[in-house]
Amino acid sequence: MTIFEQAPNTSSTNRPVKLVYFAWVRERIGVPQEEIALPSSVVTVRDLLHWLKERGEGYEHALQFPEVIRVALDHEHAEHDEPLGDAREIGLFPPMTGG
Amino acid sequence: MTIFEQAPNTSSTNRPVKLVYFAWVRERIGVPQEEIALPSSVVTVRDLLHWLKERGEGYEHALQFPEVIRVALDHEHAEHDEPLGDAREIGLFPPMTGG
Amino acid sequence: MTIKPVIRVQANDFDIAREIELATAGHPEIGAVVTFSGICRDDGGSLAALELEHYPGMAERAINEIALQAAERWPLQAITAIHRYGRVTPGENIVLVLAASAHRQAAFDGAAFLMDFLKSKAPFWKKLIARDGSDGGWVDAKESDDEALQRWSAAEGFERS
Amino acid sequence: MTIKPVIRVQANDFDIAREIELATAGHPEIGAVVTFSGICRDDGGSLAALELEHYPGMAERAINEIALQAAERWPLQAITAIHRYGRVTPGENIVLVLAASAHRQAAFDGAAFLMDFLKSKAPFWKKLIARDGSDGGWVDAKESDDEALQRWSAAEGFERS
Repeated sequence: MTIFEQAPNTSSTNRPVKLVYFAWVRERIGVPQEEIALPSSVVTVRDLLHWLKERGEGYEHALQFPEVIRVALDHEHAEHDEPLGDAREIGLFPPMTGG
Repeated sequence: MTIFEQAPNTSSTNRPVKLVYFAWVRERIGVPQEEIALPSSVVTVRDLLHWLKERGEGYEHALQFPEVIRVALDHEHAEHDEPLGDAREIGLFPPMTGG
Repeated sequence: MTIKPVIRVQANDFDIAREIELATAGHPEIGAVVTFSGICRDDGGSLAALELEHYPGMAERAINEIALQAAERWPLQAITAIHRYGRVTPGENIVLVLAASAHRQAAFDGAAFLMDFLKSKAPFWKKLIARDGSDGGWVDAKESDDEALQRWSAAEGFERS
Repeated sequence: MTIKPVIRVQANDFDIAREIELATAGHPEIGAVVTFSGICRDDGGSLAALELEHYPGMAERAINEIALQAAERWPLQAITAIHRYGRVTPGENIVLVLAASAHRQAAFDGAAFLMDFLKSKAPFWKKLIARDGSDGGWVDAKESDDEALQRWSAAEGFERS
């Protein structure tokens, strides 16, 4: 689902990225994935989490404690202080419980 | 094979025991097992090893280094300073290499 | 040594005997195979099923990276890791990890390392489905699982042949 | 908990999948099964076979004692140990050890402990049969195998759930 038109702070946007959500992050946000154009003010993973959190109730609920959210840039784990760089797909999810 | 009559130092004997040999101990002694009447001077595992060693060439070859021989009294591992007690079956073998 | 780990993320069950056969075929130098199978517990009868979610694409890639790390660390001739997704009921397999080596300690360590990393570094999540059909919520990550990883960065422990 | 280890000393091969099935049946609390299989290596092509000798009666008893020690030390729901005797050719199984628990670490530790003790405390001996049919002599016990036992009497290491 493309929601370019809903994104706040889009005065100066970067290229769109694909956000993918899993487990309770997905359930709370309410969609499994979306294309979004990030404002240029969003540089790091942490910036993204805080920016997303303001997008509505579901986001607020999912990202209430942003520090617990795990993030993958193009399928690679990323720390919260890492820049998003030119990642095309960004995954957001709770701590993993495989095995 | 019963070899009561061959045993040296049988002036005062205990009850006979069954000796069982494995791996190169068996190959060197030349029989897999034998019944033997131990003299009462043979009290510990170590006594047994040294006494047996004198019984002939095969024994001498098998028990050349008695300290490496492992001994089981009625299927239980025994240290060399342990008394033979009333063990009925005594196993002699090299260090184990299972698994 | 270059080994090619066998990594699969699949809905279906797996056959451990077959995976051992595949992993060891053509490797006459393998003397030790360790397998770990993770099985769905019934939580004292309260659990009807687990719903396993994963991040397609990333899951395979993350497990493959862990497997390659294991292969760098221990002399392993074969590594297999299979993780299921979808609904799994008590008694059913969830995950298989296999490590094969000439010697037992490398096989044990390789398999334990793989499992520890898979538990908290591969993108899988478990939801509980209760006996009455209700959503029992997502399984919380255990701190002990993160702690489990730390031993692999500490002193190596038992490096014997 | 009282568990009854399954101990077998046999000439025939075993079926790992079947042993896992038998060990876990009726135990819905089992979440982790670790198997170790020891396989006959070919020693770079020079080995035709191993001839495995054992002390009948004592072998079963010694393995059973080791298994009971493992069951006292870790919360294990099932333990299986099968050791073959007689002639075994490269690629064939020699030994299987299986430990099952609610949690993975107990299963890993239980299986590793069993193998370490089995290697140097169970009365089995291996003779090498060379490619040309000649007697290649008895395998020497390794000091590293005795050392392997020592870690189990030292501080416990990683006791996590």
